Amino acid sequence: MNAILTKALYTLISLFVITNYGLLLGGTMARVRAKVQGRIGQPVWQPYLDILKNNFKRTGIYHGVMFYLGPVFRLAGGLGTYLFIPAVYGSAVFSNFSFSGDLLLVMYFIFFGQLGMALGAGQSGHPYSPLGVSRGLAQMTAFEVPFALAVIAVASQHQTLSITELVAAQQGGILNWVAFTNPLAMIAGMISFLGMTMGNPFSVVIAPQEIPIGPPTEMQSSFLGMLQTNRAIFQGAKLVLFMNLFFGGATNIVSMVVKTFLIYLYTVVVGASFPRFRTDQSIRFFLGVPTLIGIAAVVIQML
Amino acid sequence: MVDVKQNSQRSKFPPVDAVTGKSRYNLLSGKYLKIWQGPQHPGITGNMSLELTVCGDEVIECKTHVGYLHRGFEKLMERRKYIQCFPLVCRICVPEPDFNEYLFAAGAEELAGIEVPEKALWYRTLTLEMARLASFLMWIGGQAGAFGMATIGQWTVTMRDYVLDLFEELSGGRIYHMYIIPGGVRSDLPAGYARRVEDTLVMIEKVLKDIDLAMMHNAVFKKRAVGLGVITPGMVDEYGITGPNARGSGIRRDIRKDLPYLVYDQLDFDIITEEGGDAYARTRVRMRETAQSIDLIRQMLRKMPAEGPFFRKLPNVLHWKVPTGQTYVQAECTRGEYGFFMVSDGTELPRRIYVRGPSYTHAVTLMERLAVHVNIADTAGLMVSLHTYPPEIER
Amino acid sequence: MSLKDIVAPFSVWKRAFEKPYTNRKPLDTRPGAPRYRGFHINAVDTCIGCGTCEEICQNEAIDLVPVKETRHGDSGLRPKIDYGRCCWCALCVDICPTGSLGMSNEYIWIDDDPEVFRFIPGYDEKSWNHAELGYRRAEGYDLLEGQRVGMPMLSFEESRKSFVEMVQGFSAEQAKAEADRCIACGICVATCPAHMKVPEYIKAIRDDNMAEGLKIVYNANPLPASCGRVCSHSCEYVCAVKHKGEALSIRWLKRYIIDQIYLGDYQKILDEGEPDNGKRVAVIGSGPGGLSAAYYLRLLGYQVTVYDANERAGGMLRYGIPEYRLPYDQVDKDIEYIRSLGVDIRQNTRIGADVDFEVVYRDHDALFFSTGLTDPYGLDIAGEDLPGVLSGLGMLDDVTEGRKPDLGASVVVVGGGNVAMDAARTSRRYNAEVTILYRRREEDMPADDEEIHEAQGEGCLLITQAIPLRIEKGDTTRLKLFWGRAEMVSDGPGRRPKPVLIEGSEEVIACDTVIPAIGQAADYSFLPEETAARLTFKRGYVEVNEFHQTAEEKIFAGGDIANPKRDAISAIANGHSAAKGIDIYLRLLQKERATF
Amino acid sequence: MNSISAAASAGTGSGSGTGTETGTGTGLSGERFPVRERFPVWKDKFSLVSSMIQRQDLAFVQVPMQTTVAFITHLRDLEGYAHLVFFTAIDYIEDGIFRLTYMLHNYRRHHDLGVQVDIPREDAGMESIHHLWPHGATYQRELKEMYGIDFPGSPGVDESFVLEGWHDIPPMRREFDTKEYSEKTYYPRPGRVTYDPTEYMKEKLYPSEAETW
Amino acid sequence: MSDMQDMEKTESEEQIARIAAEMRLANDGLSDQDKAYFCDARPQAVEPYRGIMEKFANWARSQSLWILGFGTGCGAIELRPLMTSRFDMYRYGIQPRPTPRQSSVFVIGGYASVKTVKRIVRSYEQMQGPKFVLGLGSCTVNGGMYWDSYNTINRIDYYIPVDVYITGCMPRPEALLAGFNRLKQMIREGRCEGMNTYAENFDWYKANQKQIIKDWNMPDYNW
Repeated sequence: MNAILTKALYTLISLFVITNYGLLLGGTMARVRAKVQGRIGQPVWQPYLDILKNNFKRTGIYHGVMFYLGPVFRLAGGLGTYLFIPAVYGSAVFSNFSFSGDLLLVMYFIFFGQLGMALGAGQSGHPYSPLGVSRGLAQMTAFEVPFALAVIAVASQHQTLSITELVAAQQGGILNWVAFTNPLAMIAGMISFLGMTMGNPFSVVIAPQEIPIGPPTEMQSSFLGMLQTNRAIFQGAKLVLFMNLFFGGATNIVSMVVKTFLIYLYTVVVGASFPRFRTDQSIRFFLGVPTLIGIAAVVIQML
Repeated sequence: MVDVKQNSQRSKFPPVDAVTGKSRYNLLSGKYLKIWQGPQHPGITGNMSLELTVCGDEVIECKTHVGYLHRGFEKLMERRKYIQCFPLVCRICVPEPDFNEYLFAAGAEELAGIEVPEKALWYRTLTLEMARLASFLMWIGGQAGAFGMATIGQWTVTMRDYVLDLFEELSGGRIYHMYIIPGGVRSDLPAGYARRVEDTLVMIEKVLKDIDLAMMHNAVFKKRAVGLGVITPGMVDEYGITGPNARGSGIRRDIRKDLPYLVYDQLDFDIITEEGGDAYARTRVRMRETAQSIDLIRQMLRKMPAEGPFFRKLPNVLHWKVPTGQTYVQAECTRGEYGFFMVSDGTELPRRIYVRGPSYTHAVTLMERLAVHVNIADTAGLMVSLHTYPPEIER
Repeated sequence: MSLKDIVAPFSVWKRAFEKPYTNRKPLDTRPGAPRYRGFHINAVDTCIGCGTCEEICQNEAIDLVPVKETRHGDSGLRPKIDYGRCCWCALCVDICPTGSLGMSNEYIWIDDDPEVFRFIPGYDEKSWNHAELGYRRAEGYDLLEGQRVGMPMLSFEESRKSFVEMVQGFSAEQAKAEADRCIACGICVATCPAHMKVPEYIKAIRDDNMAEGLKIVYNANPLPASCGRVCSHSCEYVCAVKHKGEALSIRWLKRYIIDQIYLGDYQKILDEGEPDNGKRVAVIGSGPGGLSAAYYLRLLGYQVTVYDANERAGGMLRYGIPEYRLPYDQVDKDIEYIRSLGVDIRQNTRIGADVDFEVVYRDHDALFFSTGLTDPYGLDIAGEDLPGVLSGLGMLDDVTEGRKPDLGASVVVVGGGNVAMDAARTSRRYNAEVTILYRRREEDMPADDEEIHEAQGEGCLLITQAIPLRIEKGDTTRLKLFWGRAEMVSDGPGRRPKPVLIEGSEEVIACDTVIPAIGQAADYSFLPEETAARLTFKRGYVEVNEFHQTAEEKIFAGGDIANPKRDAISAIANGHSAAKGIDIYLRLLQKERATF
Repeated sequence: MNSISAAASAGTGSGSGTGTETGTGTGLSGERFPVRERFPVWKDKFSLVSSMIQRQDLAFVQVPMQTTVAFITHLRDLEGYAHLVFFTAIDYIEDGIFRLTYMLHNYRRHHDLGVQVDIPREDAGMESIHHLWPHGATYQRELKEMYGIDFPGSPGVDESFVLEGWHDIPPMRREFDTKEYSEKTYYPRPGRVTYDPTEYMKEKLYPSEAETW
Repeated sequence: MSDMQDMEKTESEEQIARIAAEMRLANDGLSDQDKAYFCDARPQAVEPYRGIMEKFANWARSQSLWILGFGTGCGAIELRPLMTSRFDMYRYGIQPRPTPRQSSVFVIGGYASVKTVKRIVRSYEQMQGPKFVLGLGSCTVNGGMYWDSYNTINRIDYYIPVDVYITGCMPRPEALLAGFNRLKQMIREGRCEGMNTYAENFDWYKANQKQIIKDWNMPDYNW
């Protein structure tokens, strides 16, 4: 009983930390992005203000039950993703609900939020929303392929589907990281990570210039606030996941921060340099070179 | 923004099949979706809208709607004296108002038989080229932004702002310069102006070089732009296409060379053309013309006469009667042929002033033709690649 | 897709290591450019409220609202700008004739109340009122023409040889060009004693519509041919365009209209007036005042008889002004038209001598007299009675009547008014050496500037601050005039300084003739005593009300004897207003009779 | 002389308005394209009403309504005037006509030719040129909306182009007073008073005289 | 003054009542299929929170202003520099947003033609309260240079409530920044209750809107 309570408390702490970390990281990255654009950029704490503002909206409209549930599903997806990834290896507080086979669950949760969101957006009735949803799901299906291949490669490399064990296997020096032991899987994974974070060049789903702004077109007020909170958690979860998969995880908070920051920075560096693909182009892209790399990675592991 | 009720009542779009009398695309079939892109839409240049029928991600019908910025300039000018039209005309095109000022002044001067001092001609050319530079800079940002490359947009709009600073110093206004007045220009260049222009040009050149690297040699940009919205040379006359849009298809047309006005015959430059006729070719034309514009400004600063009047006294503008007559004056603006057709009936008020903006054909007829069978994500990029400004369509 | 296409885009990150473009404190560090067209400023004291800014504003953003006291040449109105309309084109600044309007380089004005964006620049307290920088009209760029169209004139060499009219009049192009300078503000209208609608007839010239112009002119002035030449043109002193350089030649433009139309065509153009209403009005004196009254009374249907003591009508216009300024045929043109309307002008009929005042008084329903100032002032110095001392007016009279005055070889004219100038220049035309002595400074001279300028041009020597002391018989010449230098002594604030003789300074001029022309007084001797007793006088002037009615209700008076301006146009205005007054008076009378 | 013949005479010099006399434009020497030589040909074929040369690169010709489209087609196909620069109308309300102006450009010779045709204002209508240039239809849509000139057969000509829900007379017609319409429809902010200097000075400086003047 | 009479006429109680009576709500006359697109309740005024809570909420609102990316007139051109590096409004917590649902500030970019007013009204109504309107340029105050145009309105405050006006043509980006600062200050002071003003005077606003939009083929209220 006591153990459960402690676990719950740890979970809450972990969630609290990752939420704030996600928000601050988002704010920081906005500043980095601003830097390349030759400007100063928004304050680091701007995401907090935006969320506060959205939650303080006096009115809000909803388009049916599913519209309510969309953000909830999304949040559930974000939370689910995070809660099954050990954020800091060996830490009692940040190890979350890691168990053997959690990698599969995590992959499922990454999908889950999107699907829930798709249902909610579809209910909103705005034509841009289903357009965005169809683009988002199509693109997601595409980037899942190299991602899944990369995961398969990694999993077969270390013969485990537990993230904790994956991390454990990568301990003991930088050369033990999957990034070095299985670079092809890393490359495939990191390319699909670009699609997963929906930064350029794979941002067509939420592109303001094309269909403003895709699925969340009708989302407002606290719905949007919830989505933003979730985005921070989800972002954090994904970063931690990739850190765990390819970059040896983290044994303490500091190394987690450094590593996730660099991984995030990588997406920003690519994002600021490229325009975005159309959906069909990005699907073709993911099913092309990254998939081949992924297959190669798997094949190499199989050999 | 979809508006079912409004559409069902008002628009006959998509068009009805002549044979069956039914809509070619049955929206209720669920196969097609009608969406409005604009007027409240970041992917639209200015305030206009596209009514799109899409099938999946593919546009199968496009109809442009204009008139959101209609102010009735031509009507207003019919009840204003010539000098009172002068502040009005520059508003017809916001990003590049100087062409309106120049053409209005040139038309009025031609009708009234007024010769402009030589220095004014140089100053006018200088402002026109600076306006071209500013407009192109903003366009480059727009084109990059339409494909999602916000970084370039941030740079170029900033660079444009430095050009606006120059305008502000010269004329006292950032956006609406109201500098070219019938009879000449309104003021001399400030002291040390040429140097500040040069400084700005150097800065812009550096950024342009960066942009060339980052945008024109960008795999993703190429992928998006190459083959998008192809204008074949045969379409050019058919659709009345002018300017960089025509030059992007390899047609050598430039009013600055064909019908030289102001001091363009004393400047050294070539018509820039590219083959391909797609968005990428048009982008290349404009990138090169931006550089050309910088070169022209440098040439002018070098060759410009230092002494002499810049304004020739007009008859009292409060009751200036322009003799009866009609004329059409045109100039090459960033988007193509810009023209003023002016008819005077000998009174203080113009009888008719018609403004011919290049966007008129580019944004309506041409866009409706080119947008068919493109991906919906590309409509914004296509629209921008035609470089249209709605105010000159509806005026 | 080459490798370069994938690698090159990352070059954007160079920018991340450079200084951002961002201006950290844009609100503090970026004032408007020195020429920025920001919010308006106005030097309210320089501004004259002409409304040209309102006229040119295509947005109708400018209202004129009363702010200051109305004076001649300043309407007291000031522009109030509606920033809900303004487009900052600065055309108002460009056209402002006084140059009072400008723009500051301030540009931030934010409010939640839309009603506040209207203000009177320079008058309302605004932070930018004293801004140094901002848009001003550039040197070398001007929407208004400050230079007059040159009037073709005889050269001084030629002009001093004869009595041929010196000013030759505009050609059509010149007149149009000059008329084109008008900004139609209407400030001149208030200044003109007759309140002629100046902008309207100038517009008629621009439109080449002389008939319309003539009508407008005759509405307020029945002696335009004369007035177009010799009017004292107070309008030109307040002309808004004057602030740009030179005032419009309003007088010459009026003359231009008249010159274009033959007398014979007048009747086709002008209104013939009301039919005869059977009432009779007498006018004494055929000067501008009398003729003007006669004309307007005639238009109102009265039967008018003008009594004049001289051989020919015109009064001072004919007798006081030499022919080179106002040719007699032009006076005749005006008078002929008035006569042709049925006004009976009786020449050589001196009231009191040829016809009795009582008779005139009895036979007419009302009476208007404007007999003018006919008694020249003396110099009040010793030797004034010597032969060779002629009065200015007397001499001009003689010339008009065709008698050659006996001037000798050198003439000294004393005085600084128009009569003095006329006397001097007339003498010059008789080949005399002319010296003009004036007590005050040149800028104090009451004569028109042109007259002084032309007199000097024709070779008259002007000595200012000179006080005549005595006249003696000369040795070689007929006379010797002794005079002393004067210094200007302040006479208290707001009053013009007066000349005071510098004791001991004495100089002498040898001359043949001395012509004092220092003013005239009225001669009321024709009035019977009991009538004179019923009228009131003040410092030599007849006291009248605004309709120029004297204390005796049937008698009206005007012209030089009733107004201190003593010029033709005021006399004309007096005549006009007296005609109205007489009309009102007689109609009221009729009404009273009808009711009783 | 009405305004049209005035305009014509300003161009043709003689004002006869029937011949093909060419007036004095500016810069006739060194003419780019001797368009003057084409006038007699056009007159024979398309009964040109009048012509004028405004500049070396700009001329205006007037043709009767019946031959207009044939003339334009001829110009486009055979004379190289392949570019329709614009197409618009001028309202001469006092003469009861609209003057349509088709501005054509010849890229080979770099010459602009304004083809003008007068059509009656009553029941204004004109043959369509949408089959010659696709954007002709757009111009015609605008003319229909702004002037009420009908172009039967032109695609979408009845659809509104710029205005939406316009119920008044077509706004570009001269009899439509935009200021009056604006004032009665759009509530200008009240509270503005202005004084005319002349009238105001009259009231202040000579009120009694002003009353009777 | 005839304008005054016109205005009084519009504001008269009867007229408003008449127009209110004629007012159809969004779903009237629509097919069942289409009905779901519209929410047809009238806008309701919402009481602000009390005391420190509202102060805090207002502070948060003022620090995160999301502009609706709708360039209604030429004023939009000066928003570009503001959004980009030179003036960088992001650092003040201001950013553009492509959909009205998520935006809180509507910048009326100068003049508004009748056709645009229709879209302005709809966009404004789609925004979620509290929402703020910034009138940019003199055109929004009293018609600006298009005061006599048959197609542009003269006063935007007749159709939607406006919080702050920035005069100028064009106002410089700095003026816009100052306008935003003023707006922030007013929001913090709790003076920007445009959404409640709109709800409370809904009939008046609708009457005005209907007077100029002659083909009222839009739902009377749609949010």
